[in-house]
Amino acid sequence: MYVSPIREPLIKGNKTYSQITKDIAAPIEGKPGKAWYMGISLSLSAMFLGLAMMGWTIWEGIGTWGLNRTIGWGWGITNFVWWVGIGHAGTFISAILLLFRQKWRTSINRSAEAMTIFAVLCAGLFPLIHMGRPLLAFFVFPYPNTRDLWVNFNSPLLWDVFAISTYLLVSLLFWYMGLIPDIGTMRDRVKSKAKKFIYGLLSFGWTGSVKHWQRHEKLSLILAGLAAPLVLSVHSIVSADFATSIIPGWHTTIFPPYFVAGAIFSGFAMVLTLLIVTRKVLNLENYITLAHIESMNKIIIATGSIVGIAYLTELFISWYSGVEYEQYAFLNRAAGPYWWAYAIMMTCNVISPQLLWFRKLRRNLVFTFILSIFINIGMWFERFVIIVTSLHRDYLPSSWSMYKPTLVEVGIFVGTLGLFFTCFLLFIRAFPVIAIAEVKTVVKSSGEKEIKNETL
Amino acid sequence: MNTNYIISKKTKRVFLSISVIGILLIALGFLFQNPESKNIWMSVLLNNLYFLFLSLFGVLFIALHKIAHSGWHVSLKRIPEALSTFLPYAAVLMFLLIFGMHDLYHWTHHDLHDPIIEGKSAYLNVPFFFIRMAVYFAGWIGLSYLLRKNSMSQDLSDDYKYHKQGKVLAALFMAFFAVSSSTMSWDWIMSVDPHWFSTLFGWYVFIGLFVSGIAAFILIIAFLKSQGHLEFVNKEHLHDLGKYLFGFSIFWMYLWFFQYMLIWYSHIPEETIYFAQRLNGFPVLFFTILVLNFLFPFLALMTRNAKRNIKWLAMVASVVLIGQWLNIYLMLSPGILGETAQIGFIEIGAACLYLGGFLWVIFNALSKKPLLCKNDPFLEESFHYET
Amino acid sequence: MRRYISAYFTDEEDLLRASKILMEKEISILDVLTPFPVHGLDKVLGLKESKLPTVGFIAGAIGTIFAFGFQTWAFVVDYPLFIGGKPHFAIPAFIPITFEVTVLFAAFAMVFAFLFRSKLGLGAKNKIHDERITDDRFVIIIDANESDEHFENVKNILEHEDAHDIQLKENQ
Amino acid sequence: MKKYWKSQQEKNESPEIKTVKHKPKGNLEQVLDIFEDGTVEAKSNRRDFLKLCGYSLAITTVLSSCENAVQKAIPYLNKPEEITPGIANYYASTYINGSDYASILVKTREGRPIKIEGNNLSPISNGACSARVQASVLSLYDSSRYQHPQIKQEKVSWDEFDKSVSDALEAQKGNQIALLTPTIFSPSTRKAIKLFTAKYPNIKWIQYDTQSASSILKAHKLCFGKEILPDYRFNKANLIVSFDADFLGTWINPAEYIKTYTDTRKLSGTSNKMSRHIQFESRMSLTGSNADERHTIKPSELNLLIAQLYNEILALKGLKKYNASESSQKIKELANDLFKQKSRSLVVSGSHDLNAQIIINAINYELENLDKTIRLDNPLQNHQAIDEDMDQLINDLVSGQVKGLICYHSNPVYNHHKGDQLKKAIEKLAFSLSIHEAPNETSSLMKFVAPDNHYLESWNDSEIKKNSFSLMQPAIHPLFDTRQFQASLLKWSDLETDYHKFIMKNWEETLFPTQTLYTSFKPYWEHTLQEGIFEIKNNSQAKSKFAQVDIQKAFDKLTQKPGTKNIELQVYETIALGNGTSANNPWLQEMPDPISKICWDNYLNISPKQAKEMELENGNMVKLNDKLELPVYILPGQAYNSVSIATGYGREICGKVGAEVGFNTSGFTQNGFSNVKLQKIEGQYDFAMTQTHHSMEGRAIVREANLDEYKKNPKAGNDHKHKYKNAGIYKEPEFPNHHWGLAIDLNACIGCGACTIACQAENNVPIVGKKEVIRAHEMSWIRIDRYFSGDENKPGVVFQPVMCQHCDNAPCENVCPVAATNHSSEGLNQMIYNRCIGTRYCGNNCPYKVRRFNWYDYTQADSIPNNLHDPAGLTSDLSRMVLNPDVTIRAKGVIEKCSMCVQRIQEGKLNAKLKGRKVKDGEIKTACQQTCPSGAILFGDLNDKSSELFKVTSSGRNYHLLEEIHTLPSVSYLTKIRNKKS
Repeated sequence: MYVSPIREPLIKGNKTYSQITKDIAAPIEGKPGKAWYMGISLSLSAMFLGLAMMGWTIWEGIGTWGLNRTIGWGWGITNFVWWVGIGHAGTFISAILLLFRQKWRTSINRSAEAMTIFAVLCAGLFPLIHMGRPLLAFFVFPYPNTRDLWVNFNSPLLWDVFAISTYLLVSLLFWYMGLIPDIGTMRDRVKSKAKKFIYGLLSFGWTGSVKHWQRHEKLSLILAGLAAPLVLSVHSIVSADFATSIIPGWHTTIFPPYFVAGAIFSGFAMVLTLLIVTRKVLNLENYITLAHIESMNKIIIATGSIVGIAYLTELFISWYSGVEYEQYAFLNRAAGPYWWAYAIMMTCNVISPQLLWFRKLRRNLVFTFILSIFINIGMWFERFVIIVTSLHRDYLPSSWSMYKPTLVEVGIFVGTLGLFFTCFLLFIRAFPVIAIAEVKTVVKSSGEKEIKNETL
Repeated sequence: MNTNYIISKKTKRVFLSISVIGILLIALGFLFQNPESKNIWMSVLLNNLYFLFLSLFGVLFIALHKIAHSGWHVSLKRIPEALSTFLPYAAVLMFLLIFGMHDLYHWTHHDLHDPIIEGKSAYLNVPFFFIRMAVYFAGWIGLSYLLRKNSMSQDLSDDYKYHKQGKVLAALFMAFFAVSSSTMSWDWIMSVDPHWFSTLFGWYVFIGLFVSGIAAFILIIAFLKSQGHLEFVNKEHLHDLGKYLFGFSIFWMYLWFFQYMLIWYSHIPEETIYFAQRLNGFPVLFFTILVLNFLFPFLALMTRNAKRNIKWLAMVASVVLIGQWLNIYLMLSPGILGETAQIGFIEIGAACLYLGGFLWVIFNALSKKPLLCKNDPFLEESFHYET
Repeated sequence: MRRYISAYFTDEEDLLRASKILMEKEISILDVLTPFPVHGLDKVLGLKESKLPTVGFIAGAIGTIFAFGFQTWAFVVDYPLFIGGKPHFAIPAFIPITFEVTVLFAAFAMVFAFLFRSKLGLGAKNKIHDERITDDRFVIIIDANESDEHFENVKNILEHEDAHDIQLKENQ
Repeated sequence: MKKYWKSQQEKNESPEIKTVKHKPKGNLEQVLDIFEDGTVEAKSNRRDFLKLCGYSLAITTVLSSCENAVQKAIPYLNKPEEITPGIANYYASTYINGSDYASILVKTREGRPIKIEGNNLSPISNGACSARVQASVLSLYDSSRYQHPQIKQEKVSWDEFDKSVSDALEAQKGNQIALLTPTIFSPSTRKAIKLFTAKYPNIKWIQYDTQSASSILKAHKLCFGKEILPDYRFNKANLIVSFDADFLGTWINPAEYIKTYTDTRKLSGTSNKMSRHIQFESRMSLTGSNADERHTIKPSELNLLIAQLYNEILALKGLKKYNASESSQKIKELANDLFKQKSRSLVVSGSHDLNAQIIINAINYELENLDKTIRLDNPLQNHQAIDEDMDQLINDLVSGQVKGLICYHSNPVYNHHKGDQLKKAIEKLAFSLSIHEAPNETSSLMKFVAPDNHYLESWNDSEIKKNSFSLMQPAIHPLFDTRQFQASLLKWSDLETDYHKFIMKNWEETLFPTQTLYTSFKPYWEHTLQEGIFEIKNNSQAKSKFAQVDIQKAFDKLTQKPGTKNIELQVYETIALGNGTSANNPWLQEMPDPISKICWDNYLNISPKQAKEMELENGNMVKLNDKLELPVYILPGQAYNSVSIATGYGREICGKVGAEVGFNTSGFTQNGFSNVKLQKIEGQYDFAMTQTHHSMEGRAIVREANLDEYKKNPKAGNDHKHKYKNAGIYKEPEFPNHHWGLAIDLNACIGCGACTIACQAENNVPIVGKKEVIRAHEMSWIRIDRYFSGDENKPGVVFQPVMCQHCDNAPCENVCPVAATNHSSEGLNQMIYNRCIGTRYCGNNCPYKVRRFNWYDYTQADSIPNNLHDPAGLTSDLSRMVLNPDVTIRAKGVIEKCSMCVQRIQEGKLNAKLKGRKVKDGEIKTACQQTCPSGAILFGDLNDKSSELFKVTSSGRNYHLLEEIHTLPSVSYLTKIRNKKS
């Protein structure tokens, strides 16, 4: 397959197939370092803190949170949307970039997909524990019961139930199907009998037969074709939680595509946060190269700009609408008591990513890392702004109120961060962080000469 | 490899006769339809927008693929470039609206006593309307000219600096277009119903623009291939264009659906009135548009082979083109003409007249340059394109 | 007892070439094992297009009908509730779930079809020919039951096409 | 719930039960009839089940709720004749608390009083109840009540107690003893007291009211020769001028005044007559907030204004003016207006200055209002205490002249400004006897404690107005070992009769002869007891004469007192707590003040201007007179350089609910005002405010117009800015049978808050406590929004009761994932508690924010143990007796909201069904409507074209809250019309 000479090589260091296997398998085969132990103990403690807080919430009631009669959703749903958003990068990379034949995805798709699954897991916790009666959460499933009641198929929250669980399951399938050949590789590499047995079991008996590969490729492609609209639908449906309502600042038609763009934006930021560290710690710089970072940064600037345009569109149309409630909602966002949240959101999501127009910064690891964290913060605040500032002052001023989170809510959020990083740290010890087989297919797709000094 | 295209006399005759038929139909319309000036202006605006969109798609397509480092499209880029040459004509036609503002835009009326429209007057006023129009066209025409010039310069030199410059221009266009595509749709389409608003509207119009552009692109390729040109365009290219048509038809439906569903769901009168008018006044058209723009292309292009068959693809593209024309019609006419409007001789005639002229301009532009560019660093990739 | 030849390659280009020639000589290839999907190999070996998309389509269509039908039945026929003044047959509200269920059905059906057809799955006991296959070895497996002459013939072709190693193996 | 399913199945299985279908049924069976009802949807039991769920309120009791297993169920072995399980009995009775009075019906279920309703037959309270009356039923079940007689805090039996008291009284025979009571307007009680003091002539009876009207009493004595409180007839007045009389709130007899006042201000049908009301006051009172014109003045400026007004009226009549400074244009204008409305105007004053009241009398006299808007022949009998009597008593106690004190139902140690002196004096007394329901600051000092019954356990009678009698009868046997005051008196007087018979005898002797309808006493008595009231017809047309008083002297005294530059303090009573007697009642504690919207607290009201000067913000602490540290509340409309504070808070000896809530105002007189020093100190205080934003932000939430505009166009102020026709994508829902709705007349609503407590009592709404209210976790199903408009120093005030609007396009219903809230076929938005999983999505999507979430386990209905949040102890077995068994209590984590009293609707429908007819208009009343003293709330069937509701909602004044978002509420509002001078 011909590759234009001006393209940067996808994999650096003239790796042979064997070297690739060895490099990527190394983190699993070696003993974990101090950093890993520190990381896992930190994230485990955070996770247990979160679990304790969740237990307290369920025991005592949602009264332990800072919500009130006016503001029914706060940190909980903010975190939910934030995590779901982060969970969009993986499938976007695997599905949409696969369809658009962006080969650079092969180095990052595995970890991004894993991240997706962990993020969706964290996200899924929130709708559950934010319920007043989480023990009855099974009511949301349309199962036959003695009273012949069905659920409300008109409710966006119910759509969420279907969307999030479908998304989780399909992402899991997609991820695991991709993992099978690599688990086969691990099975064939590990020495200990126990490990060999486990990897053998998990590899589903993978042999590398051409027929398997043929079907596997087809499966990946069609799953990608299904996952692409799925990604769109999931965050669109999450956005419908707000957009179907009648609350000014929630009810706006641009939400579905804008949420999707925002989700991909935040997802890529989280992928960058993780991979910039991972590539360094696991010595994978030749696989996750600056070119990868740059490509991701380009997606960040694109999605960031879409989000920015959506913010401005909302602002403009709220004025243009001539509806006093709309106008007030947006005025209140920008200049009301929560102006600082709006300012953080604007700075982190719209203004700071514009720096990525400079190629130097796009390829600067430190800058990218800091920016990615900024974006994670900014996107969290976007959801906070949408949820809290819209609710706290809606139609009747008599009910206007303020929201202040409690330590319990913060603890639960920290807990999900702990869960997320625990999962990720275990993942990098158990499975190849990079799709070995896929990387091998692109190792030769490297250009011969690189064009230097690009300014864009 | 002969990459030069000359418009055959037959083709020219076809274009001319399309226009003539258009004129005849308009004449018939004047005889039987008793058109008001509103009807005429409505047709002008509708076709202005429709062909402007096709032309804008040309620039957009190139800019988008340039910044995405796409290789496969390079061998095809002359066609979108040709599409973009219609922009100056579109600009002239749009400025004709100066004479039709009163008929088209309710908000230009003076004696409304409507507090909501008065509240919008800082944005919706005639001078600012045309200032914005001038800015949009200046940006689009200027950047599309520079992009075409850049492409020509690349043909003459194998210096990569043109490639890099092209990317800068493409990025500039994308940034400009990202904003102007939304604002133009508010200005020219949404303000036809001056009370109504929808934040998604700009993106919805944009996606319609993209789908109709792809369809036009496919049709031109099909025509040129039928004339024996573009032998370097293989099934993989077609497959990708087919996927575009397929994918963006779905995406169009996605945006249509969410805009409709969210308004349907909240059921706030100031929003639902938009769809209530369209559903009550044009029930058939309302659903036809969904069939032509989504259901048909979705089913017709589902299989791999369908996307690789040029004739089938061209047929689907024609349907989508009609669907998108109707889509713009339905966005405009209830606001301008009310719920009793109908598609008659005038509307079809005007479309034919425009179509003839548009094709003339496009194919003229195609014939002026070789159909295949040179020296693009990705050109070779485009030739070796396979899955 | 079955004998077969395992030809090892270290480069996919050699493998492709060798396979092509073997196919041309109508030597039956039992299987080709590779560490990653080799582009064009399926065409060389004349494998038929996979039917997975069809499975996906059918399952998806079932999902669509099931989901839409179920929601309609539950809300219109079985238990019509007055909710928010909306019509019982609230089509736009049924779309999201219909879509999700469609995707879910299609994805699961395809994955199960893939595993079933490929005889893969938890506890599947497929023979691992060589542990290096999942690393950097490309292996062609050729039936060697016929005769020694056949074996020699094949061996010659393979060696000519830069096979790294050729082994004659027996199946228990 | 489970239980009923079981019986449903049993029912299906046993056909013989069907044969007894037409026998009279209990509530429970009637409800179950929903399953049997074959008319409309006989096939679909599930739908009916859901209906039932929606009406689940109507079936599940606390004891059989899903969450708590039934522990014990003891059936009646012999069913009492009058009690049918599931059916409420109503007993006519009378509420008396100090000078508060209401003629009531006590709703009892299975022998427990659970709700107070107004008695429609009473011309005084007119079927209405104030918040205090509504809440009084909860005080019955107050565990902090005295539960047995005590001597020196030791429990004794009544026999021992009576003996000790008799001994002690005998021993004190030579010493002067005082019997201190509030105003007693019960004729039989007065008689009992007379008998008692006859036996012990050394006992002197003194009446003491915290809210004294003694200046009015004395002024009338001087002017008319009778020491009376006249009968103010607000309904006869076209122009009402009030000088600091909070007659809608706490002044003399507000329950009656609200009714008569709003009668002249409601605009119904063709009538567009409306009285005009002008208020002069320093604190924004409830009355002031309803005035058409309100003038803020310092308390000390009041006198001069009254004098000037008098002068101007004299001038208009061509009489000689007295010597006073030149009156302002406003006063002149007012005098003019009053003069124009001669004999149809009414001037009242809450002043405690005798001279001011004399001049007020003179004004009314000059305006020829006597015998028109003020009648002297039917004087009120409450608030009869004379301040000087109490002052004298305290002096005598302090000086040791009085050696014993019997204190009944008053708490002067707490609420008299000389309480400290009194406390010391009581501690030294040889004999002290307290007759109180619950411990308080006074009773706890006393040696003997003779616990009094709650009024719902007592017999009594009353004569609130001359010739207007009513009877009090017990609705429950005394819960504790208590005895009512009157019975104790009889006992100590050695009369071997119980008080019930005593009353009967008294009536037989005095009242029975005044009527002619009944010839024998027994039917007369039974009839009166059933109706609760008895009136002596009085057709006298006495012409009142104005005695010669020294007006000159009074006038001079008024004008001579110069206005001061000092900060003046007024102590007032709140609508909820009054003088603090009911401080232990959590319903009243959690009822937000109508104006400040603060509950669980009192605070120092200061004017916005003063706050700016002193750089004070809401909740900043100040020091008052170097003594009392308390937070300030910036009250729009408080006069500059004046402050005010509510009494009734800061109780020290009280049940656990009321103790240490707010600040004790002891030392500051309630009668009049005092000069104070104010100093800002460090500290910030959190108020439990149920509304923190006070402006409507220009939104058309409360629509108002002035009367002259309204006369021109009934739609004035109610013009729909943009109404879209045929805008819907789908059809509006239709309701074939009933379509229940409410209309709320904003012109009638005065914001008193009685409806909120009625709702609380009817619907078992939990109490969450101060901390939770601060966190905006209050649970009230109906709230009264109060908005200020205009200049904050002279604000306009509007009130708007907001409950669930029962939208036909309800945004809340759409979004519930489990369909726990949906619409009934009668247009009700129903909430199914046991289906609710608590996502709070409905609450978010409710534009009216009327949905309430159970943040904690407030009711002990949660299945997780040890997580109860019950600051008021309302889950104790005793307190739970007040719960309405027709309404489910809600578990932690579910949403609740106004059900439009679906249990009452069901009851009304079932009653109609038993009688084989349709529901009559006006037959069903919601709890809020029933209690509303101004009749601002109207329930009815929107489908019934002949209903009152249909008429009202078809008027030009009708509008829906936030109608632009097309939620199609079933609740509508009528525009507020003010009668400002144009």
